[in-house]
Amino acid sequence: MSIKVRYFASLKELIGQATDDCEFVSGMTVQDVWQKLLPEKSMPANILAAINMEYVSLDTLVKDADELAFFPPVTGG
Amino acid sequence: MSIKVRYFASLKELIGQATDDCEFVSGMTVQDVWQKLLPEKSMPANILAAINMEYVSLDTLVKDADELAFFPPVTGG
Amino acid sequence: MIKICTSAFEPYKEIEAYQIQQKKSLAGKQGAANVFVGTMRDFNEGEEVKGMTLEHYPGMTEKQLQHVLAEAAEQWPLLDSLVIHRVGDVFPDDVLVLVAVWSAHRGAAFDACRFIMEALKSKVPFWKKEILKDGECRWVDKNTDGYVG
Amino acid sequence: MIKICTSAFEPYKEIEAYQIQQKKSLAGKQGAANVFVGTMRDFNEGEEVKGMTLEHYPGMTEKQLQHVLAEAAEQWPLLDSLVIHRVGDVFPDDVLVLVAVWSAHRGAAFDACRFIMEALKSKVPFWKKEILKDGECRWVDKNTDGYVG
Repeated sequence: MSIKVRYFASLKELIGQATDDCEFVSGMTVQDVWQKLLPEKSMPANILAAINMEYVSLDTLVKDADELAFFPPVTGG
Repeated sequence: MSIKVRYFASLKELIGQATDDCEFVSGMTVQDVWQKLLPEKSMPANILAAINMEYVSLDTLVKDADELAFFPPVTGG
Repeated sequence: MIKICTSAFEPYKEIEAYQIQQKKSLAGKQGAANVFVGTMRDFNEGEEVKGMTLEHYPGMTEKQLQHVLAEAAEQWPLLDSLVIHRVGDVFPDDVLVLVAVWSAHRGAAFDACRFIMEALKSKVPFWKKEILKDGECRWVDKNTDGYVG
Repeated sequence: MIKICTSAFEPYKEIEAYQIQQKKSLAGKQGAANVFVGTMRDFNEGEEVKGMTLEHYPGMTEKQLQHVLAEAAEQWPLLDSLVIHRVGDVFPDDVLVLVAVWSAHRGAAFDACRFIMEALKSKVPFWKKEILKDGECRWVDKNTDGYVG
């Protein structure tokens, strides 16, 4: 019962790791996962989140075994 | 003392020739040249004219030795 | 650069060849290129088209294309531009026109390339005569506006 | 087609190679192609840039690019599209991105190519980290809107 969490780019450097695991609790949102894993770090205002590689808002519920990613605004092209 | 006249595309076929010469008369306009050379043909409404390869309006004065061209709307690209 | 071609040309090979001479002057500066390639279709206005003859006004064609490129360079910060247009007898799938524009920024490259194409279609003295399926010929009477549809 | 490249690629050669397989399906139908090529400059925000690392989110990158192409194909009558994006370590004058779009009509080709580029820049998970002249690194913090300037 866990969620795989991934960080990218400047956020990965800020947090100091690329991946993490979060114990799944029914009813938890994207924001709750952040709070649980990084209680001492405030979430950047422009942060983006994706569940299973699709964009989601921060109040989206997560499901067990989801891959949840946090990253800064994209800058490709 | 003459003007070189050129016709292009469908207009060339309509008139049946690609070039003509027009005796130069001081004060004559683009339209006057057409009237003089083709008195029996009414000027097509969408006709374009160029003097020395630059677009001009039909009331522009011509000068001796000018190259005057008449042609239909362009359709390149 | 402006080129009028009387035989078939390969647009992407032309760009590559052009970029070799261009390289030094654009090094480090070019962030964006926008390229338009216009190709002959085998249909137009609901009819099958077998071939086409592209007539032009030699001399005026180049002069008007220069005006169009100069106007684009006044409106946008362009680094370079290339226009190649085919004339003579062409067949479906032949390339008719290539416009390539280089700039530091993509907005300028897109806008200028499109501007050049529209100006070319409305101002540069080329004329198309289509050969239809039954061998009949017809002059294309006007170009449509490329900013709509 | 979508391709993520970990090493340098030549955009115009890629298009030519792609068009060989594509040929049969587009024969007679393609009137217009619009191509955008984005290249690394040696300056950004007033600073000299020596190199760059392009990070991405493998899997999500492809998924989001597919969404962008599907959205473009819904809005415009496209015949085909090709997107190639570079990742990893890049240097000035390296090509970063290629977008090519084929349609019967030029308006659709221009609009769709630009839409794909803007959507790519705002939605597809790539991130640029610049290496400045003094060896210092900085993450590019946001992309600008390409519809203005």
